[in-house]
Amino acid sequence: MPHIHRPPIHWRSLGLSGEPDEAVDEAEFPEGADRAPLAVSRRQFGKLLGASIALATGQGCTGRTPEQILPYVHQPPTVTAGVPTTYATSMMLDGYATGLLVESHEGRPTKVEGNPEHPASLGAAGVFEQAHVLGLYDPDRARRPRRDGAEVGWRQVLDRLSAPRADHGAGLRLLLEPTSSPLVHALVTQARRRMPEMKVAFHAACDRGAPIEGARLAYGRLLAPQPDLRQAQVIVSLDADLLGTMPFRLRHARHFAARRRQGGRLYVVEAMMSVTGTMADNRLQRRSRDLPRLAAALALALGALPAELVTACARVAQGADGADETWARAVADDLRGRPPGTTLIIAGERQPAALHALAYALNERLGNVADMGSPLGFTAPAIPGPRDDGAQQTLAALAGDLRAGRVDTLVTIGGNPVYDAPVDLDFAALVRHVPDTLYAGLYENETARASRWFLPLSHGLESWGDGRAYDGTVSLQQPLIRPLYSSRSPSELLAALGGVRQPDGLTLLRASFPAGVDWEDALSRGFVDGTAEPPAQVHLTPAAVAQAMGALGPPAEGSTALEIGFYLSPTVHDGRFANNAWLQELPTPVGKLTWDNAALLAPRTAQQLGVSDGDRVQVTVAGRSVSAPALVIPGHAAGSVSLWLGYGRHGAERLAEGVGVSAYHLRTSAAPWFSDGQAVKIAGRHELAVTQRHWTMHGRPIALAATREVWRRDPKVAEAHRGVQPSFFGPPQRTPALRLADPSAGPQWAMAIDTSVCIGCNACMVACQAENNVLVVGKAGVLVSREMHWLRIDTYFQGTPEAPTVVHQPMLCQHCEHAPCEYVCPVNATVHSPDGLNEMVYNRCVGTRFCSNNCPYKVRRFNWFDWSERQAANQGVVRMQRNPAVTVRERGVMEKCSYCVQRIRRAEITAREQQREIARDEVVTACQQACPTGAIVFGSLNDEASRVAALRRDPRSYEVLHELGTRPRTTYLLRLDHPNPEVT
Amino acid sequence: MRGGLLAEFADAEALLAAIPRLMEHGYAAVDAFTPRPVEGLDEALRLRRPRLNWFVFLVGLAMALLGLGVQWFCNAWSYPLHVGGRPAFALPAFVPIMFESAVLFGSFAAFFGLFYLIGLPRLHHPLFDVEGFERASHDRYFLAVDARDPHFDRGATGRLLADTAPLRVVPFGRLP
Amino acid sequence: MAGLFPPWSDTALRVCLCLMAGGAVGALAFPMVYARTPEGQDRENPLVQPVAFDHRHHVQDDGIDCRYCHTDVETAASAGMPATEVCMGCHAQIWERSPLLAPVRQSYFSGQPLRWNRVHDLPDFVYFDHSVHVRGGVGCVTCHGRVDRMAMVYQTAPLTMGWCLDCHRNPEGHRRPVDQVTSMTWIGGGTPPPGIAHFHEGRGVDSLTTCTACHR
Amino acid sequence: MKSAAASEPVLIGQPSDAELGDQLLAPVWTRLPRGFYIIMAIAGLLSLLLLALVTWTIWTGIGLWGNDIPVAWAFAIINFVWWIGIGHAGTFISAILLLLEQRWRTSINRFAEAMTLFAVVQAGMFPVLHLGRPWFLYWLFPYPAVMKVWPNFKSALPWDAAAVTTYATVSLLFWYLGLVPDLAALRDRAPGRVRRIVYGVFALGWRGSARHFQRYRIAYGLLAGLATPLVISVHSIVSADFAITQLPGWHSTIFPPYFVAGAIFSGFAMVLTLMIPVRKLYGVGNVVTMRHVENVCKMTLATGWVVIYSYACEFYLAWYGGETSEMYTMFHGWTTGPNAWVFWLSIACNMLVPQLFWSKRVRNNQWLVWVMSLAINVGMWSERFSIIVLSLQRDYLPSSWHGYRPTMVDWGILAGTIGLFTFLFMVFLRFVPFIPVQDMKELAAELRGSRASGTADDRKESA
Repeated sequence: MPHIHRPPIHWRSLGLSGEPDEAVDEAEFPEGADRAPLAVSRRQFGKLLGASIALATGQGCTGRTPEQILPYVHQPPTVTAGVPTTYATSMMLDGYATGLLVESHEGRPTKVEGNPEHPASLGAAGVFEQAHVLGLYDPDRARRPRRDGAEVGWRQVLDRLSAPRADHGAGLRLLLEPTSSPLVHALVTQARRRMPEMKVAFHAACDRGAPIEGARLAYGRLLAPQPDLRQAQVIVSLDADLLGTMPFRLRHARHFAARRRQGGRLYVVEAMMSVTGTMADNRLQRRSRDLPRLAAALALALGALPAELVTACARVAQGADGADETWARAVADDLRGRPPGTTLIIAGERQPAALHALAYALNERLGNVADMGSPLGFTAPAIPGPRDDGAQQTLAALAGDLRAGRVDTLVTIGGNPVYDAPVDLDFAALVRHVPDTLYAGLYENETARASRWFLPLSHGLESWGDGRAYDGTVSLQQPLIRPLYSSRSPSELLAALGGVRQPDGLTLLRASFPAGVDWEDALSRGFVDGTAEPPAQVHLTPAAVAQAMGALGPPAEGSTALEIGFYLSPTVHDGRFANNAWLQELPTPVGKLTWDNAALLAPRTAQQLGVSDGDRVQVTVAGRSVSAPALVIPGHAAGSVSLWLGYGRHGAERLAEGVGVSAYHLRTSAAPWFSDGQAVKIAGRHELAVTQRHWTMHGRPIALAATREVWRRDPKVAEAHRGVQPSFFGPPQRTPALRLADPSAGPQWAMAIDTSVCIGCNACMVACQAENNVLVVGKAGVLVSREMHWLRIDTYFQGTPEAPTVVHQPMLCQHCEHAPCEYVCPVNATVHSPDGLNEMVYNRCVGTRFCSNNCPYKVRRFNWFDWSERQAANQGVVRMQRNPAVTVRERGVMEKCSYCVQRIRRAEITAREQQREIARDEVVTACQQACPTGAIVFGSLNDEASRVAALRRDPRSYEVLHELGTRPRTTYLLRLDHPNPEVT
Repeated sequence: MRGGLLAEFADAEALLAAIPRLMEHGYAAVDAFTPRPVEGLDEALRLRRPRLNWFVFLVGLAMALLGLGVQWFCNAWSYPLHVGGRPAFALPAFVPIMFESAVLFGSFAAFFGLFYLIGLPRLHHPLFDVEGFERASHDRYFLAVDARDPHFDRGATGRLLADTAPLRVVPFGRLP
Repeated sequence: MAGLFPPWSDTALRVCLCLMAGGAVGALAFPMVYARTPEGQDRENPLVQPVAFDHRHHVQDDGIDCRYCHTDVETAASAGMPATEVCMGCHAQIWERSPLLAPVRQSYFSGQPLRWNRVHDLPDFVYFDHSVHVRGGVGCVTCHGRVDRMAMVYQTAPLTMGWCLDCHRNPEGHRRPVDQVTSMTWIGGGTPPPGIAHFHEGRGVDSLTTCTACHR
Repeated sequence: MKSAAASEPVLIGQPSDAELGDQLLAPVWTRLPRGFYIIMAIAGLLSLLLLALVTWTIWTGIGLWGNDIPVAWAFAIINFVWWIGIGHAGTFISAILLLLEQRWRTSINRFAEAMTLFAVVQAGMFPVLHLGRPWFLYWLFPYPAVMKVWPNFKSALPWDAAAVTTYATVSLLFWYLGLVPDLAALRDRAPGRVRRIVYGVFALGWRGSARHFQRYRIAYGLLAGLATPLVISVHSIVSADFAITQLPGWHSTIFPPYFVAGAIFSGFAMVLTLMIPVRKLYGVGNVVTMRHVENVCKMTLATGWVVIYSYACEFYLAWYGGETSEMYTMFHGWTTGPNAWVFWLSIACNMLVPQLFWSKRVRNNQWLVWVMSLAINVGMWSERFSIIVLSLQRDYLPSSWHGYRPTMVDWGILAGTIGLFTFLFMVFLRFVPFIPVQDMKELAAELRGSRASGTADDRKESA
């Protein structure tokens, strides 16, 4: 339970005092300088100070001896030296809120965790949430308002915004990102009250309208589907990336895992292998545009549907081939075989509304749609659906107005329309023609460069705000730190637009906060309990669905043409995280690509195009083309080329500059997610920084997997890979050193990872990076295989390259009891602790790298350079994110996963002070804490009742490379799939 | 050998022929100087074989044990650590260093032992003052009788040497 | 003729050889010796501080407990340096005009922190936690010496890893009753709090001498 | 060796002490052809390059090299093993052949030893240089630190440290001891007082007395006796750097003998590489005769076959053991994986090239021999590359497999060591007699003697 608090009052806000922003860093560091625990690496703090000086004076670091201590002048009540405090807040992504708990050291937010109470998080935090904190310290963030490139004061800006208009706002347009924030909507209404003629448009690169629109087709009103995976024994995903990109993905992952542990089944039909696709028990590769056909076939196979729907589906299903038929029949049988209300068919946001409508109808057919506790429910959408009326207009309509010159002022808050608006609108040109344009954003990005005014936005961790989770739960966003730079929050700007002269986030939020709700309680928990939307009563109108399906018609001709698909990047999303070094260096769940975008295609398609990894491919849609390096993805649908959105940035973001190509150049408003196109091989190669180049296990027992059938027949599959290694020299004696036999020997730490429910989402990787000060090495570094991730996810494919099965295996230090790395270290820099940790002592390491050579798991990472000095991404303000409880490793030393030893020792110290033993589950590793599915379990082997001990006893448990006799403390649980044998 | 008489010969054979004559007369403090090792010279001069090899052996042995001791002290006594689940006192792993220390210090023993035995380094020596002695390292063979030898008598010894048909006989160093 | 080398050259050569040998040995031995001297460990070296704070006066004369200023010593890793307002707590009334305290007042009113010089400076990679030591009955004086007798604070203990180990290997020998922790003069008596033996029975001090106990 | 039909004796003619002395000491003060200085200049420049690159590396970090994870060891260790291997032939010739009383060793043992010495100097750099934090090298040695922590003697690297230090020291003592009588000769013959004083100091007052020689030979024999097992142990320990791990391609019990053989093999090749130009340059063909060239060729051939046998064993055992990963590493990783061509190069140079030595005509064509010796040097370097890099490229988890590409810095450092080696060697040629004078005089005397009492094989020699 995070404790109640207000933003650390001891921070001077430079934004308000208007003095040069850099001073901020200098003012802030000293407050930590002495107050930080001695734990903090002083060298690191020297660097912090150096960094601040550097920022302030543009000079490099200066060593200071003797080192100085700067106590507070006035001791802030909420801060105790080196005792991190945790605050509840929320992160807004795509307009929806996810509840977070953020750890703060002396007023520096350093680590994000999920809020266990929040419906969208349930305690987990995904990659974007984890990387949120790095975004706060991004050195490329905009620092001051500008007009025509020249700096201006906020006073001027606010005057400009709040200036009254004679035309009642007729010439004024407001362009926002879709948001669920009650505050924002309230402020917009307020602004319109002042300027009734003003129109608002909402735009985001990832258009989430389809499911809601589908509901309007099926039920006559805009409703948001609320799938509940706990209830679904069988899930049929029609291009729906439930676990990867859809809102509520963390919640879905948690529930999916819960169901899968009891043996659910997941069918996935998709073109590009998504995170969800990797978890499918049966995965079918189909181009996105073939999905209506397939869904129709499924509908027909299910039968017992209204006649008009049948005829509509029959038309759509015309193109269906034999494989489709068999699949549809098998799946239909499976679905029909289950009791009503225990299955779920869900369409993806990339698919047309009609398909969603059909999916709803099929769920109705299977009795899945009921009120609470059913696999599929409906609620009013947290984000109001798109409207085109006096108050609101679509982006297209806005573009029309701009073109027609009906707009003299365009105010854009957030987003990056110039970069990601549909290319056919030619938005950049339109914006440039508007007489006056104001853009507020975190960075001076493409849109900023096209606008006259630029207003720096405050980061989510700097500003007050609110939002609603996908189910409508109202969540609060409270700042952990006063703005680092001279910036304002969106609500403050909107308030100014509404005529408020001295907008202040907190005041505004309090004002819009519903009366009768305990503010303190909401603040401390991060959300308002019971504000989730109530389930809506729905009545299907099959005719409408049939009509919509009919409108889709039979597959168009030219369906032999190549399909070009657009996908949200699993690492930089729609491009908003393109400057986040952690995310850029994060290997994509499938493809393991870093620092780049690529034309993803199936082995067969690659063959047809005559390309292999790295060959340049020119992708053309409707006469527009980009050239991207090819990357062959096993299990990708043939006849289709996929591109990730979010790359090819050209703003002020230095890291993002020129990384990959922008798929937005091909993306039209007509076909936002996929369309026909061509791809041809062109001259030239492009080196792709891929972290895993070998997809097969070469028949080695590394990541075990089995189907339930096999498992039932032979539950001893894993047994050969478990237990103590037999030896020629009599029974292997327990290492007396480790005292495993002694039950009272305190904790014996171990980890168990259930690959059955590891969805490969990478949350653990970023969590580890944030917790352990893992530095970034850049593309050049990754190319020569020097990435520093302590925890990586190995993804292995089995079966044919066309239709493989997948196993994700998080690979981190196995903390072997007979560690091969230890006995080869000449200086005892890596040794074993009595509680079973493989300790890496950085300050003793001389860097022979012998340990890495002898590590069969290759989980050790070497500091080939002083990364913190060499890589821009690790320098400057970013250092404020560093975890003071973990040494920042020097050049020339080895490093690796430590089982988050700093957390263990912290717990140990607390326990000693309180004269007790460490409690069960008291120590939680960063990866474990972040994992949405709970695949990672950590605890003590000496505690027979601990979950980790139980999982070790599980028949599925095995040790990787057991035959080497390293006796790892990290064990894995074999992946169990439950494929439908009928599907061939 | 502070002084005495020095006879110079053209070749090793002449030198070898001369030595027995002196030995017959009971001279002991006799030494020969040659540009190369001469076969049979040691026997002729009745040189005793020093015990250098035993010295080297003992030093080597001692140092091997010391090597073992150091390793035991470091890894098993002073700061025993859990390393790869192996015993702190891992004798097999300690053998190589035992061996190397034996060889290293054995060699030192041999090297410095030698110089101790032959009383070097000593840059100056009365013999070097003798005109033409530098050819001892080139192509001439010398025979020297130490003045401290009980039988030494400048006249008699000189004559005796002269009989052995040397190229010449010259005194060197301080003579009584 | 005279030989190449005069008689004295022998002595010269031998002296040279001895010097070379001696030099080599010295070069090896010196740093090892130096690292064990107060100079090598930067002990007994009072640092000039921005404020001439005299522990003798505050501890002996006024009998102020260490924890009055070093507030966090029992709760946090860092003992904590007093905020300026703590000084002003008293010195707003007494010595409020003393020129010696000018920097304190200046800091208090300007809001700029005082810049003390660190005396006990552990290496970067050592994670020392005051609270667990203090609550475990390790006296302030054990590591910081008789601060109450120091006009200007200086380091008395070597603060080398070897020195830490001496205690970590034999904690029982260095502990005292918790209520005596801040006593500068305690010489035995009373029962220390349950020590390391209390935790992780059978593991003894291994958990104190393992590397990650201090290095993370 | 002797029994084999030999074209030339180990010593041509019957030179007198004086003749030998003059001929063999002369190089120290006679003017040398311009070529000598040109080569020396080039070598010197390469040494400067080495200095520069080493400085740069220590300044910025070994990230300047091509190493990665999994290939955490590469050029540095390859060069280390290669150079120290080359050193072995020197000790082998001077120590083992001495104990075996091989006459033909006499005229080549000194520069063989010098070769050893300078090769070890090159090798010795790398264990330091390849560290991430070279300035903490001393942590590998057990000294009383205030930290009270010690090295871990279970690791092969402290063994290495001990072995290399010992090897360097003993080689130096051995070489210097052999040099003392000739330094004395130089003291007495060299033109100019300064030189004579300098040589005199290093001669330590050697007088060539019978006592000196008697004890000298005992000590020299003892050192030889110690150096013999040492030379075996050194490369065995070096091989332990790989053999004690569990990496496929490294984890092998035959490594010690295999490495020793390979070391001597490459060493003899290097002896040829140096010997042939030197005997031409200094016109000492009468002392270093084709007989020597031939014998070294034969030694190379013999050791070459031990190497071939070791290769066979390595692959056979991998196959016989049948461990999946090792099978893959040896039979796919090495032969077809990234950089596999280096492996095939080593096969060609180490297995095929030496076979030409079967032919007497080849053995007597010294320039052909010289080219072949270069090939073998390359081949042995490639072998170390294969063992180290090709194995690391393909270990247990395919997910972490990665190739390896050296950088220009890697190449520069390799070239630099070759330069420095050449430079030191030429300095040696310039300042001390590279053929042991007093030994040659002894040999000449022996030959004279045995000619008097003409035994069968000696007649053949003088024929």
